[in-house]
Amino acid sequence: MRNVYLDHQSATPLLPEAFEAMRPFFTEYFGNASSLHQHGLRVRDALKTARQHQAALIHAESEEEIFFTSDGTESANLAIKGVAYANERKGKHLVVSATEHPSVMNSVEFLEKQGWTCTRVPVDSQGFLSLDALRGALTPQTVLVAVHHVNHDIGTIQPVADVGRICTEAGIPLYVDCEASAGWLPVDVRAMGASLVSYSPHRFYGPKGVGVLYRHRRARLVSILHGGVQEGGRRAGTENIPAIVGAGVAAEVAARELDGRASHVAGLQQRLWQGLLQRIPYIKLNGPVPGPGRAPNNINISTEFIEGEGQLLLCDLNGIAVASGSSCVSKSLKISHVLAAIGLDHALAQGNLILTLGKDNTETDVDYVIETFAKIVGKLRGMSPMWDEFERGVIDSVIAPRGIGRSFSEHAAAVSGKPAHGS
Amino acid sequence: MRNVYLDHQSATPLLPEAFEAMRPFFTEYFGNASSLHQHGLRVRDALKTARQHQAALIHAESEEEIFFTSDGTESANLAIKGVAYANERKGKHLVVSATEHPSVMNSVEFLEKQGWTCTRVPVDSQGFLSLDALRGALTPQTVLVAVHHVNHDIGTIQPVADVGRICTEAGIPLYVDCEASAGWLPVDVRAMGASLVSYSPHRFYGPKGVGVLYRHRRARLVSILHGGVQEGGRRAGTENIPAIVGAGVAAEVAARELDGRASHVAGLQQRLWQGLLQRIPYIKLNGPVPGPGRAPNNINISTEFIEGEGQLLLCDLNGIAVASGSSCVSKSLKISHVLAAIGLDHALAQGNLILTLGKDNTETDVDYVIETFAKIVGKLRGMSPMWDEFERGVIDSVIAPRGIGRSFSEHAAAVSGKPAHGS
Amino acid sequence: MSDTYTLYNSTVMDHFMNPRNMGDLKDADGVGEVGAAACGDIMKISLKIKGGRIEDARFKTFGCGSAIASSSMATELIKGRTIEEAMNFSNQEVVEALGGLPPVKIHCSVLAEEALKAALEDYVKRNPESAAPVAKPEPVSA
Amino acid sequence: MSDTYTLYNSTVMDHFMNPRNMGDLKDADGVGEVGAAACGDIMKISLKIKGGRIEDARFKTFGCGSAIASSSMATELIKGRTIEEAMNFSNQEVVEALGGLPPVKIHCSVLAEEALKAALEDYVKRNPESAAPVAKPEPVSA
Ligand SMILES: Cc1ncc(COP(=O)(O)O)c(C=O)c1O
Ligand SMILES: Cc1ncc(COP(=O)(O)O)c(C=O)c1O
Repeated sequence: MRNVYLDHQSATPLLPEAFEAMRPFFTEYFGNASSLHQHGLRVRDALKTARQHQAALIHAESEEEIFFTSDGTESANLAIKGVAYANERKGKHLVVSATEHPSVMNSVEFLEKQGWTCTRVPVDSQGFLSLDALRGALTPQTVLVAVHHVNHDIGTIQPVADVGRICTEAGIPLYVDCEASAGWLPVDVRAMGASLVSYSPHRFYGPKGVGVLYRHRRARLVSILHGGVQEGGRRAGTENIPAIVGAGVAAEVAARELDGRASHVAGLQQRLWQGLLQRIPYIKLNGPVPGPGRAPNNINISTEFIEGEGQLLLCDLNGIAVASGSSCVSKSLKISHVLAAIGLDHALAQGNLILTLGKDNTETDVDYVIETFAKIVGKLRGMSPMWDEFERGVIDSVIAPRGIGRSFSEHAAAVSGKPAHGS
Repeated sequence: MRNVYLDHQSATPLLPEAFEAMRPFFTEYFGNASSLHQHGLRVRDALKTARQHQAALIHAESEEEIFFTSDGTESANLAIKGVAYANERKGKHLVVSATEHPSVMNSVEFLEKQGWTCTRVPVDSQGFLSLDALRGALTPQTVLVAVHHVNHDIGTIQPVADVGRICTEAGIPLYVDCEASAGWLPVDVRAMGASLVSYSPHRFYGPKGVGVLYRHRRARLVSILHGGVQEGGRRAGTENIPAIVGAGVAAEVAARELDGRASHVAGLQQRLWQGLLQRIPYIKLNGPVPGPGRAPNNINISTEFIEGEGQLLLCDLNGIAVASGSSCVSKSLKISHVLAAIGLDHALAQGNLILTLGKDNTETDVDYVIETFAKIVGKLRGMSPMWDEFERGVIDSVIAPRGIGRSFSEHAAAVSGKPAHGS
Repeated sequence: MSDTYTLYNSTVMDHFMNPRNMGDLKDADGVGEVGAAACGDIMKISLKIKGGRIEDARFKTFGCGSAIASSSMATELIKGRTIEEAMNFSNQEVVEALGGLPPVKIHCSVLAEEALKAALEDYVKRNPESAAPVAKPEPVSA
Repeated sequence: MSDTYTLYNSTVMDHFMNPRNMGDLKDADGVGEVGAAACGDIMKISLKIKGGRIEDARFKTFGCGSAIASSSMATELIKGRTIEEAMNFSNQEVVEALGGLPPVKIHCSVLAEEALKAALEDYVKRNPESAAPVAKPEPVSA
């Protein structure tokens, strides 16, 4: 059986050269960077080099603008809460896009419980945020705007430079979550006009256990994990030196290979989507069409009349690793809030699958996925009462309506006695 | 030149077997534990085993009581803030000992800014907290008591079981920071009567990048890093699987070798302190005498008439890695708050050195340290105006007063024009 | 599947991958289709009933792996049972026969129970005479 | 020291490890001892002055590596200077001659300046006649 990993959004394998760079820092150069002796001083040097690699990747002015955290989630929490707390006296209003990652959304919700208010700027059906709505949301009390660069679910590339201009004009710091773009698309913190940028090198072949937060030297930011004075007093706790070193190498390699990686996955993205579209009826791409509006490594599809977890499991049993935004795969039994925000029909959200490409995927991989997935869809549709009812004209397709029968959602509501959530 | 690492309180080298266990999780089993495919499911198994190892080390009832964070600092922040926020409606008062680690102290200070109040229970001259003062500090609004097991600076072993009984009687959850004890002394969360316990495996030959928080299943705790539903919803963010796996192995080995390690370092501790005491005049041990009241791996000394950073640097140049609580080694130019809390004379705090032993240290190491340190003291005293003034009877010794001359602190205040801080 | 990691235990995986009784019954005597409000799954069970006993059962499911496995197992379990026995069927039986389901997936087994009962109700509606022994106790106990 | 990592640059480390002019001067003409309130360091400088010129200088320091290096460098720098020149001595010269100090350690060089000036003041106090050319400008500018 072929093995095709198409979940690079969730994890990537560590680069061998990053592993080799990390290796001596486990047992040999194991010192604490706060120590004043050889063991500590040696790793300080490594820490500085690692900061320089991150600064270079995102075109920061100085490595002193780079702070290391434990992951993208912590970086997002630090950006949101660290700026909110630092500017508490100035105002307690935040503006975020409706499709931010849960690490942003839930940080904001936490602050709301503590007395902050937040405006969530809506997005259109492809996931693009409305610049007018964003402009309209700003108030004199607004202390932070948060807009991600690329959406983690549907690959939408937000107009962050435009957002940056609006924020600069208004004198409000902008935080850009680049977790789904860094290492895959050029990230230039200055061109973005961003005061804060976060990402996690484990998303581009770096190690787990480290996140990055860029902070422009004039942006006010206080610590949210309190203790020692590591990371310029903005992140207490013993630094995870091996991971920081590996992340530096991953950033260096990513900066060098960025264009090659992007064009490689963009080619596969086209092939994958075109292949699926031709092979499988009643399938829909969520998010923008492949091209300048979409990250080159993401395909997000909804296959009608079947549910996502089953698709995911059968893919896995056929060697294909993918993700899904269906409610059945989430512990809270809720569909991805991104799919809800773009107004996707609940039936289509249920049939959702997320495929994210990587540098080592090949055309043969993609072709195997298309063929295998077509069979999986056939099998699951064969089991699905909805497919049967569609064929018998009882219900209609959302993707390509024939004008016959009631909608899937109406039908689901009728048989469940209650309306399906999300609709 | 001999190399003697005596700073195990700051960092320990990773166990080779822990490294071997981690290795496949970097490039081969690199999946995200949240993924539902092979790559994710495989690491879930590893995560569970790693949790069991931690649960076994501290005698937790179930591995479901173990939560992984990024380090000891984050665990302390989560324990303090997570319990405070969870019980906000019940009361906003905390009780902590005066010699907690900065990760606890500064978390509490942060909460104080948000409207909580906190009582800091004083300690005696050896660092033992006063049980009566603790009992007296409890109010109906108290929602958490925080007392560390072993002090990170002076090795004092707190009477946590007694504290646990007081807390159990009062129905108040107890949080015990075991960062300086786990892996070196037996930790039994149930015998301690602790609702929360934290520690960091990088302190006992595990990897950096992972902290542990034990939470009794009935203790209320909310998340402080918001995002996904990892770690039972109590710690969002992609799990650092390799580090968690390595930490599991370190815990397993520590549990097995605990007694051997403890008695090994206890022997060296005696030899080291007796050697120093015999070889160097005007030297003082801070914290309890080696024995049941003191962690077996810690020696904290004050050498009179000379300052700590110089001692540390000369030790390092002679291959000996140590730490110091002197103000000159801290970025804030403050002496260790622990030394201040035990009422140590400022002059002695300035001459402070912290030596922490490890499993690989030998008697030859210890003898080398004693001889070398005696020479270092000689060199620095030769440079010190205070030693000269002591010899000429201008000032007196704090450690062994002769009743001749004024005190060091009086002298320092006279020449600096202001009283030395801390006194 | 020895070195394959699975989300569900091997019984659940087996029923997901090789579902029993999948399909529709031509000339079914009772058909029930129900949906789970919680997650949007939909399940349909068709029954062939003869002499007060379930002769055959089929399912079709729109839902996750455990929903498919639950309906497969439910149809296996109820074949051969009397209407009365089937009316007392509980999702717990499905969970046990499957060797357990993750807590968040228990509702899938409930859906299977509901689909079965909807099919039985459909049968009773079509065959009111059969209802007597089954439905009678209800008004009494109500 | 090629593969040794150091907290301070090599000049500072050299002055810490091999301090110049360490000790006391028998029959010093001026002695100054000062302390830093910030961190508790104490520095003592002794001067031998002849014909209005610093002939020799010695230091003793209770303090960190950079305090020792600062006093070592300061005594090196001021040897041969006139009292007037020495009165204009600034800590900045020490920092530069040492090739820089970490920001948190700049106060060590200030302490060296203060110790030197205290020693000069002591000399002036003992030799009021020498004060004329030195102290005079002060009241004027004050
Ligand atoms: C856009 C975005 N932001 C933040 C995060 C959180 O990062 P991490 O998983 O490193 O904690 C993710 C994770 O997938 C993400 O996709
Ligand atoms: C007692 C104590 N608690 C907490 C911490 C913080 O742990 P970490 O360095 O893993 O963040 C330390 C660190 O030295 C400690 O000694």
